[in-house]
Amino acid sequence: MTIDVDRCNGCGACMVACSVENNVPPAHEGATDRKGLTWIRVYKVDNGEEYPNRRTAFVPVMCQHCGNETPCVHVCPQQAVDVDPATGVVGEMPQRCLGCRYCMAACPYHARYFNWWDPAWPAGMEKTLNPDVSTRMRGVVEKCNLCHGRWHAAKEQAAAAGKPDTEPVSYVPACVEACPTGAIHFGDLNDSSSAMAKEAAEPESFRLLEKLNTQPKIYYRSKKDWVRGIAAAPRPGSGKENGRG
Amino acid sequence: MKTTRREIMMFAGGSAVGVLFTPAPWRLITDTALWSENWPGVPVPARGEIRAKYTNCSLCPAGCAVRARCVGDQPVALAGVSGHPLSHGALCPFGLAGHHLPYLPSRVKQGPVKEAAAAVAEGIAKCGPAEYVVTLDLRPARTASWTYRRAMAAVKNGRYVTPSVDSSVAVDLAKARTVLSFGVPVLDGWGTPGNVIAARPGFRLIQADPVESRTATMADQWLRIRPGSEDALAQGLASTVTHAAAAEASGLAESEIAALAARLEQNGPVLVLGSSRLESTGRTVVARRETPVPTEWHKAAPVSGLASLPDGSVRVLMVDESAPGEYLPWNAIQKKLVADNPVVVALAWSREGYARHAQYVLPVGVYPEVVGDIPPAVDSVAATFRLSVPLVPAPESCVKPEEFVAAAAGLSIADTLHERADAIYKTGRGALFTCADAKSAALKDVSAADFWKALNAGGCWIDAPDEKAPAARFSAAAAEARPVEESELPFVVVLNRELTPASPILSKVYQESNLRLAPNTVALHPSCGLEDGTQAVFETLLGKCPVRVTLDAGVPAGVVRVTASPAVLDLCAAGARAKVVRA
Amino acid sequence: MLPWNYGFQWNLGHIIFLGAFYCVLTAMAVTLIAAVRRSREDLRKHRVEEIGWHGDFHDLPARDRVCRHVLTGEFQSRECPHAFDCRQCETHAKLIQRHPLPAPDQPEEDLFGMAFPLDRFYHRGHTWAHPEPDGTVTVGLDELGSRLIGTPDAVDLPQPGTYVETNGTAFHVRKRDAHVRVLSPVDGEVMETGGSDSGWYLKVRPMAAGESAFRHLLRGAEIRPWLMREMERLQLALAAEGAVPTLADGGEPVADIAASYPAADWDAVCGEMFLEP
Amino acid sequence: MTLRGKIPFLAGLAVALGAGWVGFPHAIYQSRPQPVDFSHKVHADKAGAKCEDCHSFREDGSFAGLPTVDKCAGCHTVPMGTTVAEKNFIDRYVTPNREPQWAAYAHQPENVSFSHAAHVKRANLACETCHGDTGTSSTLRPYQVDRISGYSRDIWKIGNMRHGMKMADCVECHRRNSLENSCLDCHK
Amino acid sequence: MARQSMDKQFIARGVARCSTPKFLLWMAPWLALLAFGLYAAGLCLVKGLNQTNMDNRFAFGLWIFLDLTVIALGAGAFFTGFLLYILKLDELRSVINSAVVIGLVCYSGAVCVLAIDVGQPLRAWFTFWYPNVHSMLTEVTFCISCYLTVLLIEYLPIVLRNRKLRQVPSFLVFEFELHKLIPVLAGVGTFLSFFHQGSLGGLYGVLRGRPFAFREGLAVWPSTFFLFIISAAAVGPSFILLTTWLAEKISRKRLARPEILQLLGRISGSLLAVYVLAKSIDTLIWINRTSPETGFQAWQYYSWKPFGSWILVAEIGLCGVVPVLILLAPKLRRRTGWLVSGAFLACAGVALNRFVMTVQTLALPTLSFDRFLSYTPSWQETGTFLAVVAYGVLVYSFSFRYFQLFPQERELKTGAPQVEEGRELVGRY
Repeated sequence: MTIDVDRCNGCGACMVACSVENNVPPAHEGATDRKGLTWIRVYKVDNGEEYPNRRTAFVPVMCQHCGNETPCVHVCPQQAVDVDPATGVVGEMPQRCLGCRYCMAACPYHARYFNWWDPAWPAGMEKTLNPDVSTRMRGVVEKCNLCHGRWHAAKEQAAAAGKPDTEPVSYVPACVEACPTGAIHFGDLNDSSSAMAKEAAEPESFRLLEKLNTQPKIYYRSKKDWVRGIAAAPRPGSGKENGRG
Repeated sequence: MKTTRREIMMFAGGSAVGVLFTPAPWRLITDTALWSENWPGVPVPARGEIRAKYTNCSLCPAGCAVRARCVGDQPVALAGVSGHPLSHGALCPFGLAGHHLPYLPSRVKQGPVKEAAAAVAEGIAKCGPAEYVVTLDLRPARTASWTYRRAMAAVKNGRYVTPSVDSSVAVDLAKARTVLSFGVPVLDGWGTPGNVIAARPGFRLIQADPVESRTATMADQWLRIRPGSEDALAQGLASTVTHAAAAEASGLAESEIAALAARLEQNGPVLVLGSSRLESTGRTVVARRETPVPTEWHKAAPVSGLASLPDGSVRVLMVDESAPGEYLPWNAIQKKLVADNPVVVALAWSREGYARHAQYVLPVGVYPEVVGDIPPAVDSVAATFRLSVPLVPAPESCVKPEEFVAAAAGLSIADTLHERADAIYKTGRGALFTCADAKSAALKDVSAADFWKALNAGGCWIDAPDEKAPAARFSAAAAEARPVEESELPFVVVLNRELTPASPILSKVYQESNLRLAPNTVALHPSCGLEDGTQAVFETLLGKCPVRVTLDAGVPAGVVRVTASPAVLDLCAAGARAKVVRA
Repeated sequence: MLPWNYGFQWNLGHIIFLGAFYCVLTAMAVTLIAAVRRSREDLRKHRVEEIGWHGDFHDLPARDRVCRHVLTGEFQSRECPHAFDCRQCETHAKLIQRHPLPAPDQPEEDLFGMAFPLDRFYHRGHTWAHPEPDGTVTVGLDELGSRLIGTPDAVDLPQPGTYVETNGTAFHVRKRDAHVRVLSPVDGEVMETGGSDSGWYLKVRPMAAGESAFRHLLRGAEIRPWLMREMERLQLALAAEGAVPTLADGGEPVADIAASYPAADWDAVCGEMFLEP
Repeated sequence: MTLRGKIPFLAGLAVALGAGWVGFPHAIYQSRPQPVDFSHKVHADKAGAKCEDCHSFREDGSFAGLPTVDKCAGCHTVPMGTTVAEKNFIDRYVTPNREPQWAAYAHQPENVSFSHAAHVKRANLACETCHGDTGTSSTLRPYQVDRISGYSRDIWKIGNMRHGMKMADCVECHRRNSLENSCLDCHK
Repeated sequence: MARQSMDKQFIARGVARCSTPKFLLWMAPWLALLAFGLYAAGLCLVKGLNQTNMDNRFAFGLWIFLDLTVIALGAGAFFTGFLLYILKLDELRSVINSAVVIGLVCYSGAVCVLAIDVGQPLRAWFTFWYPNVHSMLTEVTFCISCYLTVLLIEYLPIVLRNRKLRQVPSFLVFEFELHKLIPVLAGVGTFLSFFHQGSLGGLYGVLRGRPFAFREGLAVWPSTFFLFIISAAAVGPSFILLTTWLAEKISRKRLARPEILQLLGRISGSLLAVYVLAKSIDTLIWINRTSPETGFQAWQYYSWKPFGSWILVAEIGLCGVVPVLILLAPKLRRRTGWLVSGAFLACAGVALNRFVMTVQTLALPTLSFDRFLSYTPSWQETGTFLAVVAYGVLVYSFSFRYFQLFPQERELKTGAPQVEEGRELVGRY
């Protein structure tokens, strides 16, 4: 998957579409940006300068689906997280999770979210839930699975159409479909002939915290140097943080 | 025989051992864990056949085409219709969650329909010579709007009032090479988002904006002007005032303004948005042809602005809020009402608008419950006709606004939408786009019945391009005239246009992340002295409302950026002065 | 966890990890089971008294566990390895052979005004055993013992026909807050029990007859040094109770010592003296 | 220890074993009768219906599951046989066009994404493989649901078949055919 | 009166214990605290973890810090057992019982808190049933639960040794036989503790996503694995020393010979020395290699207040080197004041280390565009924390009253003779 940061105008359509697709409940009134459930979250990023040199960009961050020594997979005590060798998707199984949150501590991208409350929808709105994704209960961790519900549907249609299960199915995650500017692309990185692999290989492509060597499968793209700079470690603190979230 | 303690112990021990060799304890352990999978209170999604339905989103004037993924008949997810000539497959976050609106907690569900009708009738009856019966229509040029105009024509002293008078001026983004926007959220919900994005590569966007809005962020050039200095800058560029004066007012460098003026000279045609002081050039703003209506409808009340009514003259006011549009502050309306008990009826689905002020609040259907047409968006050069088709039934208790008004005026109406569709069909102009196959067909190649069917399947009629469309300009009426308030209030208000009320799922962008500025939230410069997240009171000369404070370095000191929810708009217009104090 | 569980793989990680886990579980289980089985064994073999005494003996402070040959000065310091059962002690056998105790010259020792007839054998727990002509053995509290108890609040003597064993409980005495078990000097069957405030006795038909049955008991010349030490201990015990050590200067202990120390924690004192920590 | 001493122990053992093996399985399940006494056998024999005639696939390849009453109405607008059951069925459901509240024995937990297409169309599994002899049953056994977990008894064990529909059962077959990749293959 | 004498029969002979009402008076406030804490914990169980101030960024909070710390302090149990039964360091027999009780308290407390800390306690057994053997947490879970069982078994003889219970023949013999087998359990306990103490360190060392915590190491174990083992072994005796001293102060009795305490201090000191050395080397490697390789300059971790580099100084210097000097200097060691403060510093140092590992690790931002965050526990979290403390005090006081935690107590009561024996002890070391 590639995300063109230069195209993202931070409208939040991906976040909404993701929540709708994956039955992520609206925020509990007690929830904050630190206790919420946003499988994909768009961060507003700036270059730290003042006007007129100030530049801002929007960076959508979801599970980066790390390829190498996937941090969360190795720490989960009960195999609730795994990497699908076929698709490379890092899958999380909330019904297996006991909520120890070790994986959240392990994830450098803060892409994992804990259900601090039981999910709740306004009366009647549970009618609008997506039957292809099960709802999660309080006390478990969840995250982006690249819309496995859609993947299942695609697989089922392929099976119904009599295609063998060896050939890959094609679908797009909700965020890709929803992005009005078409900033997010989705495809097969392994297939070197695919547009995806080509995009990922371009010099303007980068991955977050590449030096950690977690080999994410989400590539970001930008022509701006300062934006590519966000992939590095954070700027040192000013020394007077108030520490508020 | 008597049992000793020892024997009891032995018995207990025996059963303890025994139990371990039965399934009981292990099943209980497993079952409790399984029980935690479908924890009580965790809803189970309904299963069923998956179908796709098509409609057009009526939440804002853009009216983007929507493909709804339905389980049985219940929509569970919305998406754009790719290849659509108007919306180009795009859908904004509000549109994406539109199918949640029927379940909003703040929704109006019941209302005193009979009483309201009686009160209106009485009001009309005792309406004096210099008094008026007014229908306020927040989104003009709909078929419903025509009904109101006809109804108002039918009653004595009937008036049809809309926030913005001319809805026939269109913007041709495709023609523009430079877009100069004065605080208009060009890339953030203005016009038809899909269309703007499609046209974006074609023009250079210069955003004059006091705050770092989303549009300013994405613009090619951002001019951080002082709030309220849009006019000055515009006049400077139009050289009706000197660059020096403009610079002085806007806080930009004089050279900057000169350079900008020069650039506008070279990179025409220029489309100017958000200001009427400066001419757009090269037919980027044109007069759009009216979407055809049956001739018999032309016996209708004229479209008038609120300003045209004398104060204290409105005896009966019926407000149609079913289709969200531009909100007129209540104090402006209140001035117009007669002193002795005027009749105010709000036809609303949300409690957050005029429902707070009206004495009769009647529930109406909300998108996607009701059928209605969506007038062409401001960036659509051609006239269009598309229907917002119901995906779920409206509650029994809801009234149809146009029927209520028509009934009040004694006007009998049939299926107005169908009538209008026929009227359009008669012209034989334009083309019909059908969503299911994403194809366009010339109107004359379709039968009238198919046309109507296609429209009810989310199809869209687009008028033939009108080459002779005259260049036009925005009238000054667009709410620019700001009340000048001299006061001690420290902050200048900059409004942030968000669609409210919206689905609770928008909490993702409002509450669970700070991506967008939530309703009832104000953004201030970190130097304002208030802490991030403090509960505060937003106060203007007109009143106060509770807000939450967020700190944003993109907002200059001395400016408060606030989301234009009805509650806020009742207190202030853009450029007004306000203060924010800790609650 | 188990090979047929979902997620189990036959790889080194699983095998090592779970192998270790099961080893630990086994170790714990085996330990517990062994303990249970052994204790059932003990119960069957009626080793309760013996074990009890061993426990007590090990809880005694080191200075109370000294070998009887330290009393006689043959050793500088030696801890008794057999819990005061010299019958199995080779060292004791050797020493006795090397220089047997001189025969008592007078019929009885008079120590601190207490009479210790030398015609009988004394146990470290302040009982004596007196072999009767008819082959039975009379067992009773010695003078110091009976003075510690004074007039008891209660005594419970074993039923005739029950068995007592060396270093096992002979009978229980209660004085004030002191619950004392008095150790038996010999093993054998209780023939009859009797006694009054002056003293109680058990008539026991010993398991083994002859001198060897009494080898582990003190006699003759050993009595004096032993008793000296006992008096020391008594003083310490009383001192610990904050009581004034009146008999430090060899003053005679009164007939009822307890009565003269109403403040003392008599339980503790008796515990000390009757070797029941 | 003597046998006599062991008696209370053995008694306790026996009681516990009895309760655990006999009492508990009854206690843990709540039994609910089906709305209609439906005979698969009759429909298979008389009407010669095959499973997929009623339990059909939709166009999009998803499985429709239990048929709706209008499917039944196809034949049973008027009684075809003489059984009371059929008459009641028609009176209660067909005529007023009400859906019977069938309880599906094989209803998988919510977090399972089971594709009939993949198993029936691609892997050509016979229905009996998972559903046992339901297809030839002449009467509907009562639906038994676990009081705590709320799952059908068939998840644990189907009729007299060796296995049920627990994850272990799925995994066993998937392992044999090396179809096992990740949790999300089958979980949603 | 009757009750009191009844109560007295349970108290070992010859040791003075306060009267029953006085004892109850002492227990009452702790019981109250426990009740409050249980209420708080109940809230967390019933209403869920939203009752805490933890969040997606601070996935771990006060509780995990508490667990790490108490388990480190409880390490005294296994280490004393190891020294006594495996290395035959017989003097420690006089504190082993107390050590076992402390261990039991710490571990059981930690396990209870963990059970509340997980979001779905009902599924806790999944870790055993579907273990991911590559996860340090799995190792911790297995070892801790096993070791808790071991401690319970080791606690059994202490209980059965009670004067009254001992009168039941089967208890008597069982205690006797079990006690003979204790060395086996001590061995097992040592093995288990070695691994879970290590894994607790590994827990953080393996977080390659958190360069602040990430460490290189041997085979599958990062260096923190070994550091935690050494630090735990070092601080265990210190904590026993502290508790013994406290017990002496509170009960106004002499419970163990000062030489024993000094010996504990000595052991603690020497191990702490090893730890401080290893820790310093590890820190240097981390600053100069591990951290830069992940793209993070180590100094920047300390650029976020309040976590200045002072924290490193305090951890290694004030609470590392200083106690080492105190505990290894015979002169200072003989002075109780110094000995105790040395032990205290040692404990504080390890606690600080655990704090840094949990809280600072999570507080520091990893992405360039996320913020430094702080976290303050909610009253429910604190309440649960206090419940564990109260629980510990209660169990310990109870055991102290009714069981023989300090075999030397009775001898020490009768002042005289332990002096020369003491001298010979000193002589031997």
